[in-house]
Amino acid sequence: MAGIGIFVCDCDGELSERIDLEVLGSRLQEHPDVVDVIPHPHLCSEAGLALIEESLAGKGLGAVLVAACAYDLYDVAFRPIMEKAELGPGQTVNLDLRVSSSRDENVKARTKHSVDRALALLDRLELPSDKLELVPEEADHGVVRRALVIGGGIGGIQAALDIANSGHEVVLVERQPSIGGHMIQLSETFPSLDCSQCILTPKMAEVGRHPKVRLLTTSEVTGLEGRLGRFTAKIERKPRYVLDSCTACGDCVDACPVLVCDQFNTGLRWRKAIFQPFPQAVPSIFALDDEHCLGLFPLACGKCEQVCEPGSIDYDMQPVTEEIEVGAVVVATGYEMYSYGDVSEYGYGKYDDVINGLQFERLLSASGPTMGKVMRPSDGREPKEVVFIQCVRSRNPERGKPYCSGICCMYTAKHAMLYKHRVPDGQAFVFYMDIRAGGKGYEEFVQRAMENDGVMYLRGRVSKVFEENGRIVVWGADTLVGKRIEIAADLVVLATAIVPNDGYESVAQVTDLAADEHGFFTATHGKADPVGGSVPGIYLVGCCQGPTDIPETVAQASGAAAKVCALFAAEPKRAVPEPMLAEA
Amino acid sequence: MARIGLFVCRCGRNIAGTVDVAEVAGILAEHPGVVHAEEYTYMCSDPGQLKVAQTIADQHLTGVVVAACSPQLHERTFRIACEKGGLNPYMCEMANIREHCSWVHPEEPATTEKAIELTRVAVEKVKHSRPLTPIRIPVNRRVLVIGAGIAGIQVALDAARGGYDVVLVEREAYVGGHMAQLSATFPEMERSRFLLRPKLAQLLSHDNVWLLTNSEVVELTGFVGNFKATIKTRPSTDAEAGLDLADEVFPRGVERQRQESTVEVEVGAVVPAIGYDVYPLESIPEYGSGSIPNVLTSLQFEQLLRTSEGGELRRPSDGAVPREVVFIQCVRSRDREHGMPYCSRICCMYTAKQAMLYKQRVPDGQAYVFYIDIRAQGKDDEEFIRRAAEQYGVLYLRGRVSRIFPQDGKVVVWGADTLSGMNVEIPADAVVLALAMTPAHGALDVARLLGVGADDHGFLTEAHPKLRPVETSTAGIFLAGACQAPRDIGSCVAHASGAASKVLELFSARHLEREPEIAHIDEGICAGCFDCREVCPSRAIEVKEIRDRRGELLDTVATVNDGLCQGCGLCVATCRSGAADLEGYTDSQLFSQIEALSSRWTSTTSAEKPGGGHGG
Amino acid sequence: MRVKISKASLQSGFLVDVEEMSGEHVWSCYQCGNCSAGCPLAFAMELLPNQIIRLLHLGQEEEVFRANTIWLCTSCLTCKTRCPRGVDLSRINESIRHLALRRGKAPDRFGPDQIEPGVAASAPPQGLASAFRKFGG
Amino acid sequence: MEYLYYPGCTLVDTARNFDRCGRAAARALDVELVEMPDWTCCGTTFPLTNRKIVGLVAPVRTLVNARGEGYEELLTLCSFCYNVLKRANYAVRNRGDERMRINAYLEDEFVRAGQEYDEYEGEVEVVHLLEVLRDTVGFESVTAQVTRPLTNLKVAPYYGCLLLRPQSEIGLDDADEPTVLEDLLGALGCDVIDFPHRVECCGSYLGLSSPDIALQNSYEIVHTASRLGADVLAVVCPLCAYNLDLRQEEMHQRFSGFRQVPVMYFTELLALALEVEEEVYSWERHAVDPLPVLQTVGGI
Repeated sequence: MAGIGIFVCDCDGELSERIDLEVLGSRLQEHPDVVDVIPHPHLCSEAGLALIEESLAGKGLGAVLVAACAYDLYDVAFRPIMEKAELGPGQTVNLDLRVSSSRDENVKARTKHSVDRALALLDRLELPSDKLELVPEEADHGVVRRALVIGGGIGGIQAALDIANSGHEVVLVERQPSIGGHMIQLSETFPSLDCSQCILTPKMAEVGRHPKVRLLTTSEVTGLEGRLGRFTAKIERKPRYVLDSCTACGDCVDACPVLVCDQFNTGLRWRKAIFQPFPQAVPSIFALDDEHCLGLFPLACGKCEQVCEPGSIDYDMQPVTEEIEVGAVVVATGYEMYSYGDVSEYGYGKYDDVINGLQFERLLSASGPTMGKVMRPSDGREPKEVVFIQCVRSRNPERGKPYCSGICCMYTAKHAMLYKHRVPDGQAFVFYMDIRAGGKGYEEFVQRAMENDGVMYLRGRVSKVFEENGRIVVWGADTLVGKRIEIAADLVVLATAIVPNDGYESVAQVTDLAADEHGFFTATHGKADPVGGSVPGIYLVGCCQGPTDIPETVAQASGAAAKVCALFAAEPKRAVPEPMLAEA
Repeated sequence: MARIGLFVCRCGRNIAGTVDVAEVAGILAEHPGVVHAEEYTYMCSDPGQLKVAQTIADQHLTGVVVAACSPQLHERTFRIACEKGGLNPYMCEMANIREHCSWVHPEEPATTEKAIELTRVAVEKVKHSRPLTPIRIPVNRRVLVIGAGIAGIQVALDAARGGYDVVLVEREAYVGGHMAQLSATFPEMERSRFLLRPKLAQLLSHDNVWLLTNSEVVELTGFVGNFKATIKTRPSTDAEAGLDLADEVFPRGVERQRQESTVEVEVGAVVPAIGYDVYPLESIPEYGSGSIPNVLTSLQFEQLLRTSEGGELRRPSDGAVPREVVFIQCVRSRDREHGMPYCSRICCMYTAKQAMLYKQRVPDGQAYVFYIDIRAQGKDDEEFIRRAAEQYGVLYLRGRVSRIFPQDGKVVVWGADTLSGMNVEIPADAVVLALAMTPAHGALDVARLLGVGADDHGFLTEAHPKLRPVETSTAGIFLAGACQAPRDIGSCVAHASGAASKVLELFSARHLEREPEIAHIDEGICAGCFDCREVCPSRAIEVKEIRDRRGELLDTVATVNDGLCQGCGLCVATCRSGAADLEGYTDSQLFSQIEALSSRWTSTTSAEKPGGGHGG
Repeated sequence: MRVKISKASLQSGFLVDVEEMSGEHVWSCYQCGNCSAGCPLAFAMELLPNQIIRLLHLGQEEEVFRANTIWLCTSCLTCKTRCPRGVDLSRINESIRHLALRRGKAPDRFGPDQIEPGVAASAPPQGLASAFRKFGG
Repeated sequence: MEYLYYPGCTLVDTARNFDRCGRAAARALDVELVEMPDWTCCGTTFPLTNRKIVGLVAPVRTLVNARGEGYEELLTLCSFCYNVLKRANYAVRNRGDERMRINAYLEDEFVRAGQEYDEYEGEVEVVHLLEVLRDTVGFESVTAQVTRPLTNLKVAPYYGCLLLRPQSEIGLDDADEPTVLEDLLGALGCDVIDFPHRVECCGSYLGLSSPDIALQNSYEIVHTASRLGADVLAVVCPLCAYNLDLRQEEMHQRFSGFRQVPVMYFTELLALALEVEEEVYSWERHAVDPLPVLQTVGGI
């Protein structure tokens, strides 16, 4: 039986500086399917290419792994040779050694990382026994021109729209009953202070009615087999218990007797067990929360069904798993706010008036639980002194996350500013370590908060927060004057760390995507290929690969769409260019 | 004679709960021109849509009004239904009696009255509607990319991989832009040129890419899908041949023009990726205006790092190894008084990288960094900075530097450490300045040439900072890279792919279909004053010469370019002779609506009560 | 007053000694000030805890010795508990105390002779013993 | 249940009430505390520099002797002893270099004294009475055995520093949000106050070397408890008790509007709730007499 051949490139000494290629070779040689490991100083040179061609013919290799330096050079240099030897995409795979090692500090760690990645890739190769079944379908260079987008936040929406507008089919999968993600929860966005809902809902509506987009809400991807150009995705559609005929009239909500903590409003409000997360939800079909609904035991309740005029409620709905073929996958699973345990020294979870940034967004939002009026959760009073604490569990390897959460400096400045707009006689304080305002117009925005809105910035961390006489006392420091600071505040807002959405684990498992120790997916290369995932044909967008603000997420989404569309490019490249050029 | 069908939606109880839907249908049934009026629970449902199509056929309707929710939700739905029934879709109007009425008013007779008014106004409008057809514009599926730095290369690459022709124009003799001059990238610490090389190799292997170095775009005319660019190429000198990174990766070498030439290229989209420059050191007197030896710009230091790879780093003035190097960040950034008010974003990270690479070259050296805030918000950036401080012993000092001057063969730096509250003096062997990133020289000329916006500094402006970051307000022109704002390589690449995605989207069909709701100028009425041309923000007004059969010029009038007009209506408001009109919102449509409203007010209420108070 | 700093002042033996004795990495500190914010004795300190580390960074040995800060640290570990960088400032302070004692930079030694007899009778032995140890090295 | 008990210097001196109430209450709960014979000083403070290895010898010697008594656990009450013994044990268990050096030192000492010595690897577990009550006896069982619930007595629980920190080495409870004392006091029927300053430092030994400074720390703690309406401040450590109780007269003189609050060891409250015999209490040791409030509010 033909086995796997591995070609290892040294990129003219560049790679052996970083990785122990001998160890890599000998470790891979141990793999049962590997028949040969062939090193070469410069595989993409003519001599190197000739060596590959010879080996493919001479050794009768059934599958090939090329471990080299270049992330997309593979396409140009190596694929033609592979195709010539009748090795399809399922039988060849490229490992970018520079990428697989770029995050590690020393040679040993880099080598180990590279070996692990290579072994994972070897498992994806299909040896010749499978090959026969695959070949006949390889019409149209074997690419299924349909994309799967996982996650319906701004990143997923934008990627879906761009791909669909280029004429390709998209399946957009979202766990929640509506698309919109975290962005739809936000009040206004920095630095332009646009209303978040106002700018997002048109995009949501567009994706919802796009003829090329199939929107699957309350659904999850539970399996993904195959490879670049031809994946088979298993999608579990969880029962919504409400049929598409729902007209969102809301009669059921009035009838429902069950009150549930409203997650969309970050726990600051109640909702019913049958609900629409927010009025502009897409699809605008209600959903039934099966954890809390009484009607699933029909004897207990059934009130919503009784009042539903179109008869849209079906308590007997069952989960359905669908298999869909796609050619590429875009992962846009987003983020959560840090909530592992309590942030005990700040009394988060203990005091009602210590909230996180997302909760404050809901307090500011015109459609939020207070209609945009700033009130503190404990007693509804308007807070006159508000302390914002940044870097809560960010930049904190000891008690939280070592990384910077990227967006908090800006949203905190925005929070403080909006708070001052709502409560002109109030005072906002911000504890920070470094103000990270690196985007377009960001620096000016923070300056505005300080100068025009009189937000007091204090450079230092906060050690402790506690309640005394109905006020929230904050013990911090101003390292610039070298003094300790005590503020008796009415409300404290914590910019807690951004962590991957809790669905990342199942997505990682299903897709085989590499993730860092925090659960953020790693791009093949932060600089050269920022949207490429570690598995060919899977692309990464937004916060699933690290804290990212909205414009960057949108740009990445479009970037990922470009990769997908290039893959789906309908017309094969023309051999001869036909430039319409004329000497003037 | 108009035969209008009216369909009133109950929307479950959403409308019917506050508005007497039967009365709306009943009263409007009597309205002149209305031949059919009915109410239904959910007009948007399949049976509802079928009713519309069926009634059009049965009753030979000439217009349809659906009184339901916001047109944003379902206008498209009902227009498609009309088309199915054989009616021109633009003969359908919606009256928004939900968001504008039932949802915002209590259940009372006045609410129903308002619904009736809104519906009546829509009926009057439809009476004056004209059938319209969507505009089809041919798309030339070739893209012009201006600038062959990393962003331009990425756009070109993605577009070429999408199967389209690319014209890549570079002003300099070399490709690769600033990235080709850098030592290594943060936080990966990989040689910059090694990252650039495979991209370039791949790009040049595409047959549908045409690279023009030493070239500039000198004129651009036309509109989305149909631009015409004039490109001027300088002759290249012998000195330039063989030095380019492109020559390194492309065995055949890059073809170079030996004489000056000008070509015209027709393209469907344009992507400026013209990059950045740095603030001139000559304009910084307190740091010596470039006259102090061993005060280097960060780009000069990159050069030193790149050329000293594998060996010791020596300063250019006397070849000595600098034992103490001071890096100063935010030089003319975040400085609205003397320089640029914005943050240059990438300096924190590249300074840390430079300090680390310096320590690798000179292990017993000491690096100092003056900063205000350490901005390390990218992936792995925070950890990278901590490595610089902890493993490489780089001393970070929070404060600005007030003055640099030469003394006893040293460069003396006077700065502050605001954390200890002390003033600090460092006699250094070299000083590296992280100068503010500015728009590339000539950026404003490019902005003018392309008709895209630029901010006060000359950075090109996007259509929307949040949700349309790679588009401009001009259709068919997209932005990539640092010409929009200071930006690191990873972000440039992502944005470049984003811009490419917009190009691929535009090129996905041979024709671009646009809504026909744009301006139209009646050539018979136009007086040729061209005031409209002055106000048009989309450059859509063109000059048309009307000639007789013999070719004699009869008249010069304004005409609207269908491809460019965005339908804003400014020309209509400006036109003194009434020649301009906006399809779908014609004067006759609007006036008939106003008349419908005002007639109601003059007939039912006293004259002194103006029309705004009740009906809205 | 402008403090002249150079490689020599930064790579002082003092900093090396402190790091070696305490086993703590002084460069881990990024000056967030959490230690100062929570320090229960900071109100009486001439330099805040984070400033001690800052002066160590800058090699300002004399400034560190001159301040009463290290002598007021009770090793209560509030700072260590909340430090995001895992720096144990109590170890750094104790190391500096030892160096000060060894180099004769310590203020008057606190010993049994300084205790009033009435206090000595009522004070818990553990308190006396610990005070003598902290001040006596 | 039987535990080897290490009282330490202060509990046989100024904090005798802490010790006696603890022993008696434990006995009432069927926990026998067997005093370690010939115990020596715990070392008082844990050495915080790498060069002071000698400071570890005293606590490790104590642990070695405890092992010699044939016990697997050594129980303490004083926070200082608990902290030093537990951290020294942690060092022996986790830091090979220090383990080697201490053992070499002790081996020499034992051999000279003509005794056998086996290398100590941290076999003995250092436990606090609070841990035993929580994990072994169980607070539910404590409640069941309470015969005189301290209902209506508003108690501010105060932990101080050494009982909880450093959390990674001590691990008795969360260093910022501990509950063990609250839970115990709750089990006794007390009305437990949410006391924000329960983990602040009382001033520690500065109460002796810099009494003026430490007084401010102690004052802030007592004054806050007082403002929150505490009848009693419950403590775990004799030095805390000294700073917080014995110096209230000075607080009274220095700060206007100060209201005194009795300070009691948790063992005293435990003994009261279990109605342990009279002779273990020595109320005269308190500077602020707790009896009036115990009688009026606690019904004792």
